[in-house]
Amino acid sequence: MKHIGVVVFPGSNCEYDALAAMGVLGAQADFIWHSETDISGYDGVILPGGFAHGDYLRPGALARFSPVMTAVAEFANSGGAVLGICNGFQVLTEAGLLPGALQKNRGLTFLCQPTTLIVESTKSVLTRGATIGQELIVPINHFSGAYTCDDATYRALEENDQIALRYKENPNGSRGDIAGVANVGGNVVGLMPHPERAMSNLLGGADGRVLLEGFVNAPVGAR
Amino acid sequence: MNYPVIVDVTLRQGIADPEGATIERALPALGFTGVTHMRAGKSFRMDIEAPDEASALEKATALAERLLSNPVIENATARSGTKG
Amino acid sequence: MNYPVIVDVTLRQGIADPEGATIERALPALGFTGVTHMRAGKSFRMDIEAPDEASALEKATALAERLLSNPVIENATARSGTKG
Amino acid sequence: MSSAPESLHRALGLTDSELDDIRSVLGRDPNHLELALYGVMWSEHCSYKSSRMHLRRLPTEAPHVLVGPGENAGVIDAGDGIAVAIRIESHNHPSAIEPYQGAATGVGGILRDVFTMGARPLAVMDPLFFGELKDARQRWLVEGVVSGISGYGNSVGVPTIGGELTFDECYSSNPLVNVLCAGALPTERLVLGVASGLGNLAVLLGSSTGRDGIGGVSVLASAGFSGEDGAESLDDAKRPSVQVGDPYEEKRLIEACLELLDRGYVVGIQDLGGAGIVCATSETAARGGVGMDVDVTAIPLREEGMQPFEIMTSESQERMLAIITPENWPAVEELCEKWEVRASIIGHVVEPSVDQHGNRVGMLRVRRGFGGEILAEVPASSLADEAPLYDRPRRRPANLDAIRADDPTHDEPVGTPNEDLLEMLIDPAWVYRQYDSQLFLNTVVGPGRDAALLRLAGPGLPFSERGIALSTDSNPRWCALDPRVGTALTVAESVANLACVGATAKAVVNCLNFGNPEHPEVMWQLSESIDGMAEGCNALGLPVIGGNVSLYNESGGNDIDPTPVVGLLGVVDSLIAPPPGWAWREGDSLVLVGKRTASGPEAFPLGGTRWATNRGRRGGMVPDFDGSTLVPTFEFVAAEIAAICAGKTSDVTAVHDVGGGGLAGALAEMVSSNGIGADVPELQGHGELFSEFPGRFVMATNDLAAFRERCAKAGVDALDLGRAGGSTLTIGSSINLSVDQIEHRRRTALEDALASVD
Ligand SMILES: Nc1ncnc2c1ncn2[C@@H]1O[C@H](COP(=O)(O)OP(=O)(O)O)[C@@H](O)[C@H]1O
Ligand SMILES: [Mg+2]
Repeated sequence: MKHIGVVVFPGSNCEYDALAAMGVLGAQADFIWHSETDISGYDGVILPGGFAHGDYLRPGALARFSPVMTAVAEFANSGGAVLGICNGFQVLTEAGLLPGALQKNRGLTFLCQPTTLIVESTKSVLTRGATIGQELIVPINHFSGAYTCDDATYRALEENDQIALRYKENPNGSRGDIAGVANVGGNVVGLMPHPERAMSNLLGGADGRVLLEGFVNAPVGAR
Repeated sequence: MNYPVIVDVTLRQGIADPEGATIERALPALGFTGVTHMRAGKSFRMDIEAPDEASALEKATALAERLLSNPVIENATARSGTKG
Repeated sequence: MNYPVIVDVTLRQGIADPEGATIERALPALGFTGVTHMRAGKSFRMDIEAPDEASALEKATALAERLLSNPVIENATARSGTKG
Repeated sequence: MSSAPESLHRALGLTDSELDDIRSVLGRDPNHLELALYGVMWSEHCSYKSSRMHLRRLPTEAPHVLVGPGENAGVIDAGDGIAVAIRIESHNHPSAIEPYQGAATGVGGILRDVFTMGARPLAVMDPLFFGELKDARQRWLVEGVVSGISGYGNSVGVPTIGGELTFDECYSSNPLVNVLCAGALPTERLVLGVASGLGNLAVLLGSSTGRDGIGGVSVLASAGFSGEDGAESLDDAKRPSVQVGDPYEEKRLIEACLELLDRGYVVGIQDLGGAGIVCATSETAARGGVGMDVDVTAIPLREEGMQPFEIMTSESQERMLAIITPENWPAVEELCEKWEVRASIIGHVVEPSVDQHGNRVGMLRVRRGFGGEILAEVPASSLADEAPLYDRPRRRPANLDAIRADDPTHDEPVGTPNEDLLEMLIDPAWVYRQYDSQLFLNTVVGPGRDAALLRLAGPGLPFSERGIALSTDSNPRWCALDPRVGTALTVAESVANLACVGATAKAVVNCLNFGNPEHPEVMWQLSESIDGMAEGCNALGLPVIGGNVSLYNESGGNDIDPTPVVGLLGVVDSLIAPPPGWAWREGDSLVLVGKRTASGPEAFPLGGTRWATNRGRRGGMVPDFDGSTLVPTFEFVAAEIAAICAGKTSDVTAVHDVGGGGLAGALAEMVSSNGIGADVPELQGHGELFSEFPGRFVMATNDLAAFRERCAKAGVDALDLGRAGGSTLTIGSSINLSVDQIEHRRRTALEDALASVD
């Protein structure tokens, strides 16, 4: 059974949802409090959604200094599978584990709505079980979800096949309709939509399953 | 000594500023014309303990670059504030 | 003529500033000591078309008070910016 | 203790006779600090002095009620070892002044009321009332309030799953911002705000105390706006009352408090809301029949030079008071440290004193240092429970008969029904899109439908297959015409909404938003409305388990229309499949379920409807409230839908109750949700198209005969409404609109209005 750690910062709020999704997929999942410095023994790490440290200053700006982030960076650098969902994606960009930054939505309002995602690459630990061009309906829930980067970074993302998911209809002004990106190795991935909220037909759809299933079953990296 | 310092954080050139753009678009309807290039930014006021003003500013600059701004999209500068 | 103007918006005294307080609380853990009274604010940079600088600032002040701030909790002041 | 100057009490909002009452309670003159404590605690907002005697007429009991009115939140037993706590409150005046922070702190306050009971907050709802959007100030208010609720609610991590949005001239200077919160807890963990156990400690948790909101309850919430332009005329003196919310602090406070309760470290717990520390300490002491010594120097302050009266009455947000045993203090301190929540011992539970009649009286003593100088000493219960009760004069408005006689029911239609219908369609998606409505993976039906439906699940709760349903409702137009019947009908409307998601209604909370109680007409409206609520609740078998009264909603001497808001909580016993919703399928048969015509003199009354209001007609009669036809209809619909939620196969494919916009409005909303049109035979004129009386449902079925048979068996009327299909909505010769037209208008109406320029 895979063992997944869900990092909890003060202000995180989707940690229980991530835990529940892991449970549905048959993984064992535990919380990792942000002051932890040792995260050995996990097969994968999730940084869940929410408002770590209140999102004060900038989303993810204070969270990236939490003690656990040093361990997360080491885990990522040694090939461990790391997934940042929404606020977790913001933390990963602030920490420099993923390129770019997330700015306020174009419309300057929070958006909670379903979006249609298009799988752009299957190289990442998140999209490895999907097929290129596959459309998935997954909700977004964010205020600062407009992916931003400079031209050179954008070119590099395309050349290295790092763009994991794009929006079919851009809801927030994201550059290149980007919904999720991975690092060059594909083992660190962040996305603004919430796949853990799309796990059951009772709650409106189960398209997030193919993503999280891929993540849970990703081969354990060289650590 | 405590020195009052202000750190200004602005968006880097070329980075879209939806907030500034939205305000600028709304202005004519409210009777404000002739306002262009609106850019929204942030500022942080604080007191810094240091032996002299120059080292207070130096400390503020480090803080500005390491924490108060995200260099991927923002510039930050420190200046001395006024007591009060 | 177009004059560059900066409007600074700060929280009025006595109004709580959770953002500033949270940042201040986080600093020691990041190795920054001796920083107190952290207050977060906003700034807006713009170009204003006006016959002279004084009237540009006047226009900015009106804009600051009517649109860019809520006087119930915020103070807004306009100053002249530098071209660039 | 020096006594206070003669006129000080008036500045603190106390009348001369209230000062006399205080003198007789104390047997002496109060000092300045004591007077300030009475000033806030005896304010209308805290003491309900104008409404309390009327509220007693509400039914409050039912076997499943665990906690009724009088506590921070009402609580019901939802089954499976789970209790649900619910409360609603207003934050009207703060929101008029600073819409973002006013609304944000409203959310913060209502959450504290719920987790005070030991419940994890699981859902927020926000009934909102503004003036017409053609006024730029209203648009500023709407945007500020909605972003304040969004900013606080999303960040604190509680989904906002519904609410209301009403625009009417009468709210131009006095918007209403009500917030409801529901939460759940393992039944055995229920805690009450009681201080007991001599020697126990009162621990203040959360934010430091600043000068914010000093006198908020007496100045802002218990007085009207003086000027014509409402909040704009607010003088500077009232401004420091504005508080800034910190959802991050609140989030940590929630987690810390729930963990403290889980571990059993807490004897009693109480939130700090209006009137701050004085309210929390005096209420907990009064409930426990004990005394409390409070040390003003032990309270962490945010500002320098604060006076004891400022410290005691400050409404700084995000604070809680926990009563713990001294042995638990080290563990409490450690737990709070983990959550980065400040904890300070500010009070001691002490022996009650014995008064001159030999009665044991718990005294609230404010001291400088424990055992130090006594700054104030008053009976805790005199602050908390013994405010004067007022039977204020009531008078039926003199012009009411004339207004009722001016009935639009038989008005000749001016425009075409097509135009009339389009004009009244509005989808508040622009509002609820800004709220996280899905957190905790419970939301089966989110905002935008008849009622919200959630799985009854959450961190720390035992497993359950049940669901809870929530709805908030109001109808100020009806209540202006007849506050009694209007309020009863509002309760009915709420039950109808719950039936649409298969839920059985269990309990009501209410927020009574009214004008100035010193106006006899307003007191009459309030009293009538409470009678109507009692009548509606009795007929429908519902207990009222909590609420809030917001008075002085006036500006420049003009009162708002009476606006009782009903919050309704219901339960679905088995929730394993989603209810059908609005979306019928091609070829389905459509049926109007329930009594076709209204009870009362008019078959299709139009008084108080959107149709009439849109043409400036505000008079008329409201339909009668007839429980005997409503009850079987609601029960039938709820059972039909509950069966689907329980996973049974059914021929029912869609359901929606007839409410605002009438039958035509309901059909148009259903059409726009699925893109499939309908062909409905001729109805009885524009009256039947647009009349809004409750008790009717549009249901779609793919087996008409079977469905009709079940209706007949239940003794519920069923009228054939034609067939679903095609790309137009046709109703006889009166309505002919394309699905696209309807969908487009609904979707864009609000955004267009917000973007308009004057
Ligand atoms: N309209 C009402 N109907 C029933 N109960 C009410 C109503 N208004 C207030 N109450 C009850 O009175 C009690 C005191 O309310 P309130 O003073 O607003 O509480 P708090 O101190 O938490 O703000 C609450 O338990 C509330 O449920
Ligand atoms: Mg309370």
